[in-house]
Amino acid sequence: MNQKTVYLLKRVGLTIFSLYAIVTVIFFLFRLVPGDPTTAILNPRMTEETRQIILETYGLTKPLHEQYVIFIGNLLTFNLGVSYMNGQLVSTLLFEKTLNTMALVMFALILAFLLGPLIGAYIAWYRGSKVDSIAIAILLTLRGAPVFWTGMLGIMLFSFTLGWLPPGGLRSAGFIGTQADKFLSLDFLYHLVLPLSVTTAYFLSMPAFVMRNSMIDVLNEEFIELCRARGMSNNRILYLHAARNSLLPVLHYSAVVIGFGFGGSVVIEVVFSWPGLGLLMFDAVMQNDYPVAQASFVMLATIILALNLLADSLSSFVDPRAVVEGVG
Amino acid sequence: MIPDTARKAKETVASRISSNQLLFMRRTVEQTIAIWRVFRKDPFAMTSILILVMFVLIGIFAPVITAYTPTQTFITSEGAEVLEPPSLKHPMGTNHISNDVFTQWVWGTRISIIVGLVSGFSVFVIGTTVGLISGYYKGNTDLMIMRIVDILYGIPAIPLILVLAMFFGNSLVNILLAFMLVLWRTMARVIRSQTLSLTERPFVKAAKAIGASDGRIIFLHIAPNVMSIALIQTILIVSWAIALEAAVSFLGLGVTGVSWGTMLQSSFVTGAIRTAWWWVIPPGASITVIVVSLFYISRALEEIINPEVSQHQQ
Amino acid sequence: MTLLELTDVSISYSVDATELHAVDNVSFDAEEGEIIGIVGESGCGKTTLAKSILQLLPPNGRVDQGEIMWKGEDLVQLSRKDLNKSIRWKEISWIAQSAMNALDPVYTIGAQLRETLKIHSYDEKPIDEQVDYLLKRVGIDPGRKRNYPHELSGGQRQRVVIAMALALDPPMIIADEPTTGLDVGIQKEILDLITEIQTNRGMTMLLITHDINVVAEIADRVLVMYAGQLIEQGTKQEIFDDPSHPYTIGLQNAFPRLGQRSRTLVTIPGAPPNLVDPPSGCRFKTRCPFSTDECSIDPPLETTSNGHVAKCHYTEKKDEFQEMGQIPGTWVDRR
Amino acid sequence: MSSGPLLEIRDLKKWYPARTTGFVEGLFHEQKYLRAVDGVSIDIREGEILGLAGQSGCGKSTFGEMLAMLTKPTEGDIVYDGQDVTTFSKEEMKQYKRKCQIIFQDPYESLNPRFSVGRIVREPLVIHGIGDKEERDERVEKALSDAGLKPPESFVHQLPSELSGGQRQRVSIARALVLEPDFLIADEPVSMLDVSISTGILNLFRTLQEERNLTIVYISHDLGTIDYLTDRTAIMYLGNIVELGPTSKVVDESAHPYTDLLLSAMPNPYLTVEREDVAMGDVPDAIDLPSGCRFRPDCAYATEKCSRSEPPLRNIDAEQLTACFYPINGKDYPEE
Repeated sequence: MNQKTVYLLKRVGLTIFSLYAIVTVIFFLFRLVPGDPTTAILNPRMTEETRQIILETYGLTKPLHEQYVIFIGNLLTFNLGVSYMNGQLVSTLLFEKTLNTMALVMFALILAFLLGPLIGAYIAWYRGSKVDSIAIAILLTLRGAPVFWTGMLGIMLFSFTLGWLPPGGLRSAGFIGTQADKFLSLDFLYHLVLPLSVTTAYFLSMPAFVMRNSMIDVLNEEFIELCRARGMSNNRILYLHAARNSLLPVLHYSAVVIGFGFGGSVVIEVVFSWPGLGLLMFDAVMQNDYPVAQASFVMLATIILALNLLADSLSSFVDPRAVVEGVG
Repeated sequence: MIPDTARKAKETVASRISSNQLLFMRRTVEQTIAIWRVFRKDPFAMTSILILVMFVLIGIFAPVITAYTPTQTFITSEGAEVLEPPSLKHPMGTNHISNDVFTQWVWGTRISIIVGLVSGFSVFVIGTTVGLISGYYKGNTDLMIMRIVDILYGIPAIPLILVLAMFFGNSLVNILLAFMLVLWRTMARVIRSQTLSLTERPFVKAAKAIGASDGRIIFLHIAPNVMSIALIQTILIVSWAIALEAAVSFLGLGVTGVSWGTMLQSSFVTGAIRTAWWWVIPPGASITVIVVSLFYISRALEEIINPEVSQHQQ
Repeated sequence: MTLLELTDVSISYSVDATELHAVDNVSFDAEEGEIIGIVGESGCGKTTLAKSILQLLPPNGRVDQGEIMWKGEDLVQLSRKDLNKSIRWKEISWIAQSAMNALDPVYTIGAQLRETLKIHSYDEKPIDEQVDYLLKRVGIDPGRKRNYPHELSGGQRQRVVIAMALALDPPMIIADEPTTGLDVGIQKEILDLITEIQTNRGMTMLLITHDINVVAEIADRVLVMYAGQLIEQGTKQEIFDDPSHPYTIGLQNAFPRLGQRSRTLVTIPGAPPNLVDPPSGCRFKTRCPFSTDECSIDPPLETTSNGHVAKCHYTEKKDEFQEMGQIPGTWVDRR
Repeated sequence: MSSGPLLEIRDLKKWYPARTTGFVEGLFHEQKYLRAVDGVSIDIREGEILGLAGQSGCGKSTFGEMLAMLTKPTEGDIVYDGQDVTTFSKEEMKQYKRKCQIIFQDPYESLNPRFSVGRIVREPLVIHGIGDKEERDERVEKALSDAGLKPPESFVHQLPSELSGGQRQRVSIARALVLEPDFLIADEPVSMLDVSISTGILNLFRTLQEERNLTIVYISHDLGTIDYLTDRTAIMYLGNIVELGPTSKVVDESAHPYTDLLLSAMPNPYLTVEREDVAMGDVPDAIDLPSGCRFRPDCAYATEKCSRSEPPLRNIDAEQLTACFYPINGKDYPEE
């Protein structure tokens, strides 16, 4: 087993451990709430029939450790119980909403991690010039403005005043189509434009800044001088050498951006009434629908950890030294 | 030693001590001038400081600035002055229940500043201590702390606050606790990596070789060299805390009472954003301006610590 | 045939508002097949001078005056495009100092060698064949071309840098402190490799170093630099056996010599002058034990014997200086 | 002080667990070790300057750090004043650290950038609670002038960033002298300085030894400075001493083939002893060591006997020791 696979195995192990820890925290959080735990679970407005399902699936009367084993068992078999709100199975609800969130936030993250470094590399080369200071001002403002506020401004401008785009939602009312159509139809894109551009603009500045700063460090390195001595053009140095070396810090920093991205999906989806995990969790919390809130939280955490793992494994390909630094 | 030479020796040593304080003052003056020169050279940083000072003043003198109270309603003979555009009487117009938007905006400043400063300070204390300890005492403590930080990185900020608010209610204390729990992870990681590199430096080894205790080494040798990085990170944490508070109160789980976030929330929920631009723009704009100003100040401080090669390549 | 000819070259860096005059009108030329050693302590401007030849100065550095003629063409006036196309690496190549990060860490050493050949559209041989030849030439097993720089030892990395410098078989190589920071065993290997390559390819070489022993071992002609000025120039034999400038004398008596334990080493008191506003006259006068009032006039470059030149008013008293220079007492700080 | 040697070091070892590729592998293969220092025994005499020479990776710095108890030895004992330092309690260790001081290689990194020079040199006194404020200031100024920083009061209030490399190294020396130690470990103190400044530091070591009878362990890869400064020299290779004796003998009549190789590798225009030109590579890593003599793979004189057993460090005349069956300087005690 060469070093790279070992490094990746360790990272996978760590991710699973982190997820397990989060799940355990959630378990205790939901059980050790002040007051009698059962009342917290059994919401008074509930129909008798859902109450039975809950009592049976969670085995709430059993001692804590047995509940824990059942809880973990349920999680592993995707038996996430039933939503108080509409009695639907949480797992089906979860799957559908996750797809919607991925369509928006994942797409925005990919765009941000493509555009961001390009912009960062460009302004790094022209640091200290006017281009640099203007670009920084714009990026900082995009990062500083709360994403839901920019969303609101976007809706005010493009939907209400100009009328070009819908104020929210995933597709127009009465749209019929197969599962795949949902994401490929023109109507979906029509709805996606505004939320996607706002979200991408919000994520864009983090990779851009990290790229700019690490580019500036790299451009002071010895081997860049040797590249110039070898007669390389500025562009070749900038993109093939400096940018390539700067990707590692950008990937390392991605863990923060991914965390922000999916954390922020709640507000983004509320503003654009985008039926994703964020909105689902928001509604669940509003109506004390614990199974749904708990499941969507764990789902969000899983996505974030999985993406962090992906970024980590990518970094070992982008930069051979990443493996040597080992874990942690 | 003949008595008078001893006295003379003592006297010169004593005079030199007073010059010690003189020297210390000279050096601190020199340092402030150096910082001032960097700030003066950077117009963005200068305006940012002015903006922040302005907001703090607004926060403190809120009752003096506005005659009205945030929740005061204005009902005249023809009915409540609802959703009125900016006028002399209401510089920022009124909202859906005829509160004066300007007053709400002024009072909202307080919440943001309090949340920002309190979270910033507490995360500074927790994050720096944890970072110092886990960076210095490598081995198991470090491994454990870093695993906890990895786990925290897996937990998204806003959903966690939602869950905490769901259980423990959304009092100011709960919100601040939730912020601290979520924000200290970046500070800890930054300080830890800085501490790791410092402990390898020979001047720390030298201190150990002389027989200095761990505590002395951490707080006298490593901490001062970490403070500048910690300050920059704290400024970023303050800006994140302000943005986070706005987001949480936008979701309706924010602090009771009026804050910029709640203003945006009610303007959104009542669908007033169709028309009432004067109600939507000020709170969002002020959050943006504060966060951007904090960014510029942290960039200027970073320039002092490791000046970028600012000339651009030919 | 003179390949390189520098006349009155002055270079300065602009740092914040101040001007640092790193090099002050230096002139020298390099004949074909010669190894020229440029020796001097840190901050004397030797690396700056070398970098100006290939116009590798950082953005805040520039050549204020003087010409750098390469085969009759002034490199200072050349545009960056022409420099890249015809001079850099084709005519003059460079061996970097710190072997640690002279190579790009994210590309294999094979890829970096191929890139060097490709940029100058090398076509004498298939590129891969030339890469293998170059690696064998510097004693590295071609099988390692898929390794990354961090997988090689310091010595091996330095050999790859030398292989890269040889890639286009340029008439001149500038080696900037090629052995500094390397372990003593590897230093010897690298020096042997450089001399062996130089002898059988007849290459001209500029060797920049602070270690006079290295220069003494392999250089033909020696240039001694101090505080941005060229203060002595001559053949190796003249410089080591018959130095005339007090600084060169002091430098030689400061270097330990294996086996000569009884000779107490000399310390040159004081420190090199600040180059933001360099002192008038001889820049060594405050530290020189033989300085007189006349030294406050800028000494000309006086020739003592054919080609052996020193920037000192009293070159004729060099024997006396050499005698007194060995006694540490003469160098005691007279402040 | 007792008439015997200042420090007796017996079979000192420092083994670092070699980086096995993974936790899983660690279980199956037995744990491999990087043997940085592998059984070094030497007596350090009071008032002498002992040179410790060798290529990078031979363990000389690790040995120095173990003397200063910065690194805990894996095995072996360091006897100082009749007691084994490795068994010291926290309090006893603190007293030992008063007597033993260490200086490091990098002048820019061995001083806390935020402390003024005065505070740096005063710190050892504060840590060990010596004297009151007056007495401390006096001792600081005395230490600074002893280290060649005259007039001391002009340096006390400066920051390290305001000093040159040579001056900073002198501040480190002053910090080491202020506690009036019995012995000083100098780990490559001049290798980062310009030559004309480093001779000043070397001459300072010589005066300190003459005036204060200070014992100095001088660690360096540069045999030129070793030859100039030290009374006795130990040549280290792969964690072991391969030759030990008066510096003049070790340099002029080297007994071990590795010493001769090391000396011939030095660029040296003033050749006093004709040396045969031999190629020399990196030091192999000290994990998978060859059987018998460690230098065997690179030794021109190796015989079959060299691969069977490891030659012990033994006397080949009254003062000179070597770890080689066939000393190349012709001297040899009959097999005792």
